[in-house]
Amino acid sequence: METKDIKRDEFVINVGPQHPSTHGVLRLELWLDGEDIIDSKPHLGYIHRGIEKMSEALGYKQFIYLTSRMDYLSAHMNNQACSLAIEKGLQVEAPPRAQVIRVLMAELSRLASHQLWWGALGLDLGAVSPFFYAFREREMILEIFEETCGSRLTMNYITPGGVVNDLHPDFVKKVKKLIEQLKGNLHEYDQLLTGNAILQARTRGVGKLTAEDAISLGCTGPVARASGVKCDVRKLHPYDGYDKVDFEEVLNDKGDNFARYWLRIAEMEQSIRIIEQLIDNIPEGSYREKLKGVVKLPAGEYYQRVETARGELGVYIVSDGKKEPYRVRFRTPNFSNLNALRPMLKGAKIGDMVSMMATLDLIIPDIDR
Amino acid sequence: MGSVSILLLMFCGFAFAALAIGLGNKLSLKRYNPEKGEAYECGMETQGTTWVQFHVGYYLFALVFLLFDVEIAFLYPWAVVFKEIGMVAFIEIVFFVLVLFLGLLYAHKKKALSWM
Amino acid sequence: MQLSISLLEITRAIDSWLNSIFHPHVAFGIELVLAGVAVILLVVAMAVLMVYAERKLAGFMQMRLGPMRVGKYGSMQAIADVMKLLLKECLVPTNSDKMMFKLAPFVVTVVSFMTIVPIAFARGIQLWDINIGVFYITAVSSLSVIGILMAGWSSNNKYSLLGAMRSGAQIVSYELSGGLALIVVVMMSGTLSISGIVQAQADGWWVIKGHIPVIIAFVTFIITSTAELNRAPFDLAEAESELTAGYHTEYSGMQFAMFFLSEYTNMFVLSMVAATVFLGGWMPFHIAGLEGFNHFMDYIPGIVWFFGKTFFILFLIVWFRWTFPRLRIDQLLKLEWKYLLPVSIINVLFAAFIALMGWYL
Amino acid sequence: MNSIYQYFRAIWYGFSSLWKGMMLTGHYLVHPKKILTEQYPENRDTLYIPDRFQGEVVLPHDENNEHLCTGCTICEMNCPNGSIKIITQQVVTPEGKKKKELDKWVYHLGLCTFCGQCIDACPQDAIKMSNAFEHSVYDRKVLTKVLNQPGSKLKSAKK
Amino acid sequence: MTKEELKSYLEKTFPGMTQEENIDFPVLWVEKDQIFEVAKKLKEDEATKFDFLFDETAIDWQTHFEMVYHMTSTTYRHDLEIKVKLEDRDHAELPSVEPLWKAAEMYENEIWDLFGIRFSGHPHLRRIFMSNEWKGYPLRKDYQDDDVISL
Repeated sequence: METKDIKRDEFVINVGPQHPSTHGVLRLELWLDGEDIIDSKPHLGYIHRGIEKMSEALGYKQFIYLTSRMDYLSAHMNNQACSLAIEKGLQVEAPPRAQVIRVLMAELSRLASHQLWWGALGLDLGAVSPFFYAFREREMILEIFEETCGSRLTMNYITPGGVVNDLHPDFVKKVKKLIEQLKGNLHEYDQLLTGNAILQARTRGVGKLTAEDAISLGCTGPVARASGVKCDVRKLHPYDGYDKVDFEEVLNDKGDNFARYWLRIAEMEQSIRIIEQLIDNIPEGSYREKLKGVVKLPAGEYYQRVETARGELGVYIVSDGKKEPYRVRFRTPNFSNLNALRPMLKGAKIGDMVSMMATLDLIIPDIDR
Repeated sequence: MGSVSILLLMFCGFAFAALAIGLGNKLSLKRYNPEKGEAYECGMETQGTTWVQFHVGYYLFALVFLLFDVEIAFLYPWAVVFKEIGMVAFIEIVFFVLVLFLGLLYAHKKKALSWM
Repeated sequence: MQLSISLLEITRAIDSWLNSIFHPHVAFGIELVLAGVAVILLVVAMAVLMVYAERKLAGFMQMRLGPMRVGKYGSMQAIADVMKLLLKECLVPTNSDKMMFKLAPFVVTVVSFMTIVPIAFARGIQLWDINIGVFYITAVSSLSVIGILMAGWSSNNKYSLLGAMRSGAQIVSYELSGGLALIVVVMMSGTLSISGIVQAQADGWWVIKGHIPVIIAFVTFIITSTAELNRAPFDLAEAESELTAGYHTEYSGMQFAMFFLSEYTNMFVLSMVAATVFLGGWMPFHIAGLEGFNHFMDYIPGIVWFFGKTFFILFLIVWFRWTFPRLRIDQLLKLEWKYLLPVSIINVLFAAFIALMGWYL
Repeated sequence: MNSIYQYFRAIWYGFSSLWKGMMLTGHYLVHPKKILTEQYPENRDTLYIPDRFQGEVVLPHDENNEHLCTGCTICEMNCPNGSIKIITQQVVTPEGKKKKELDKWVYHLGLCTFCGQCIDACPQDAIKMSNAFEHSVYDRKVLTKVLNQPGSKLKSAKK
Repeated sequence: MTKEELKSYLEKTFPGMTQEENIDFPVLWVEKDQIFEVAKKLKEDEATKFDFLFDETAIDWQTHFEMVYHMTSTTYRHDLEIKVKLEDRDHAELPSVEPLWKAAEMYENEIWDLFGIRFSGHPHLRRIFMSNEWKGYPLRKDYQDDDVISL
């Protein structure tokens, strides 16, 4: 609907681009009746950087660093997806040590990402303290990243053929300490928010997404799993030795905000489980298969799916044999998860909008790319 | 100090606000820019008018409130003299509050108390 | 024998001294000015103190240090904030109802000042001992919703309007159970005047004397006053993640500061009322029968008792804010109409029965 | 009856769960030792920065003012943002041969995203990332740096 | 179904359509007018049940466009890639698959925005990333932007 179509007494409100709960620069146009939302329309593109176009001008090794900037909270997984796609084209496989390191890093960043989500959820619902409690352990994870990878957020650590650096000597020790502390502190999450009557009231039965809708709307990751759709790429199309670790795909069939909330908390426990299994069994050996200076993929197309913290990331590389990819397409999880917002918002209240956005866990740069 | 104190504090509040806002106006640096006069709506221009006929949900509570508030105003004088009158006052107020409570139950049954 | 000099004696001394020098009318005028200045100073000092205390408490609750830069341990932070707000431009939106927009901060400030009238700070330190003091406070404090509605409506901003509407529905609803909670104590004391209620607690505070019904009333009153103050978890009117800043979105500079100040003033007044009505005001902690203990407690001046209790309740309200998530509008009203109001109505009857049978201590 | 039971259960659950949350924040309120705040400019001396932290690209020089860069421009080619510009010059070696040599190693810090591709690609291991992180300046021109020191030479090959 | 079973099944169901196989998925080439019917059949057929469209994109081969649909089945877990060739670069148009998979709404918006391929039957095709006044379609290979400032 354009501006001229607005009838009298219809209340149109813009939420975003500069709004505290949109976690970035998403703009939602809401049609309201008092507190109730009649319809909504997302407007994207406020941080569209054309990563797909930029990738066409960069070499295979170089465009990976751009993907860290898409979903900056799962930078490792984004890099991993690209690296795996390129490795697929080059017919090489990362050495076993590198694979374990990749899985460890991916799970650590999943933990960090879910912690940030938890804190931001509290912030969105009006509780400020969870943010700081969540950042306590997240800070430890980021410190581990910083020691090994050299950066905290956009790591560029996973590269075709393995990982850039070997693990820092303190890595194992620090991760063990982190796991210990995290296990001791996870009950605080429950104490502060999960069990809280207000949070339960705000999330239970709100923002229902049925399994059929989730499939049709293309939702993946925790959003779809909370509706009972099995979609964990780590289980369905295992990569980097995920088939060798023992973990569960957490599922919930309620499909409401609380299901998504609960599922992410449960996923954190699974991530801890994976890390615990691997941390003592990091194989010795080389951490990187040395590739040529200029990587050229044989002509053809390569598709690699990876489970990031928010769902399935698909990297689709079309090569024409030159040193730059001909076309790179990122199927980002948040772009599809955003679809779920509109049907959910119909008939909901303004307060629900915030909790829905929080439990969908949208990262706007990942939508806009 | 007597009833003057109400006037005094009204004046105090007014004077304080006037002083503070006046001082703020005096001290602050003013740079006119038409964008400063726009209504904040997350950086977008407002669509449609803001002053619309508003949703009835908010007013419904005001109406129910009005009823109950009058009843509660009656309860205050009762509460003061209650102990002196004793049992009679208690039985009377039980009936009174019962009617109030039934009214609340009625409003609840009519769904006047759930948000629309 | 009173060891400490009570405030009452000081005020009396000032009064007689002024009367001995000036004509009684002039003396009265001077007293008015002194009282006005004292009230303004009190409000500003409490606001500054509370802003600092709240930020520090919030910091500690969140494993932070809170403000540390301005002054020692950030003690000058609130003053720096005031200075900053003073230097900010007061913007008036072009399309707003300018008259109402400018008037709204005055309304909220005047209302919040007016509620201070019947508060008894210590023995005899009271501006006006109205015989309907409790009733006066409930009546006047609900006037602040008018200022909020004015601010929200006149801003010509959708967020403001929604915030004001929410605030209206909320304050109006929570008035009821707040009033009912006060009735419990009024009934037991048999008076509406603040000093009378305080006097009735000379042998023990109502929370202790009145046991179950008064405790229920106390909890209800704390909840309702948190809601009437628009503070978390009931801060829907200015829910920053939904409505950015609610009814004062468009206000800036000192105009915004007035809303802020009146919010804090309302907070003290309601905490003071709770402290007076349920916790005995300036009455020291007395246990009937233990004369030595009671005598020892008397040495602590009343004003210390009063502010101690007030700060305890303020601390509770701050504690709520930094722990809980926010309710949704329908849940907020459901809490009032389906839980608090029925419970308070039944509680009034229960309390009446207990008072009738004389089962309280 | 059941609904009344549920009603009071809801009240009880509400209070107990809220009290639990308050206990947690209250716990941290009275345990100031658990405060995590780091007061940054004051604690500069004790700040822990991991060795691998990627702050900016540097070209290390040894005590003879010699570096390892041959001016091969591989880093320039590998930089995704074009933040490196290698300017070479033709010099005549004492033996009379013409040779390309590094003249200026220009580094635009403002364009750098610290991806580390240049360090990874450098065949001589001439450049590395330093730990400096306080990069803010008032003039963006300062961010364009020449990394090789004036008068520096290529370290002569090992004998 | 395994890849081979799926291939033979597709051969049976859609005779005359070219099949390929790349490193990841079996590929089915579909004419642009038939795409909706083929997709509908694939989605609703009990044997295939491709109910999850996980990606939809386009490739600009300079002479023509290629539409790529990636789909999977949440029941059988087999994947399929459908490709459509669009010869007319200036007026590229093909039927929308939005009625089948709601996810396609956003994907097709994105393709329209960045490639300029129209989708008939799409409920509201709009430019989601670029502004409405934006000239050209950025992901086309011949896209030129004179306003680009090179650093």
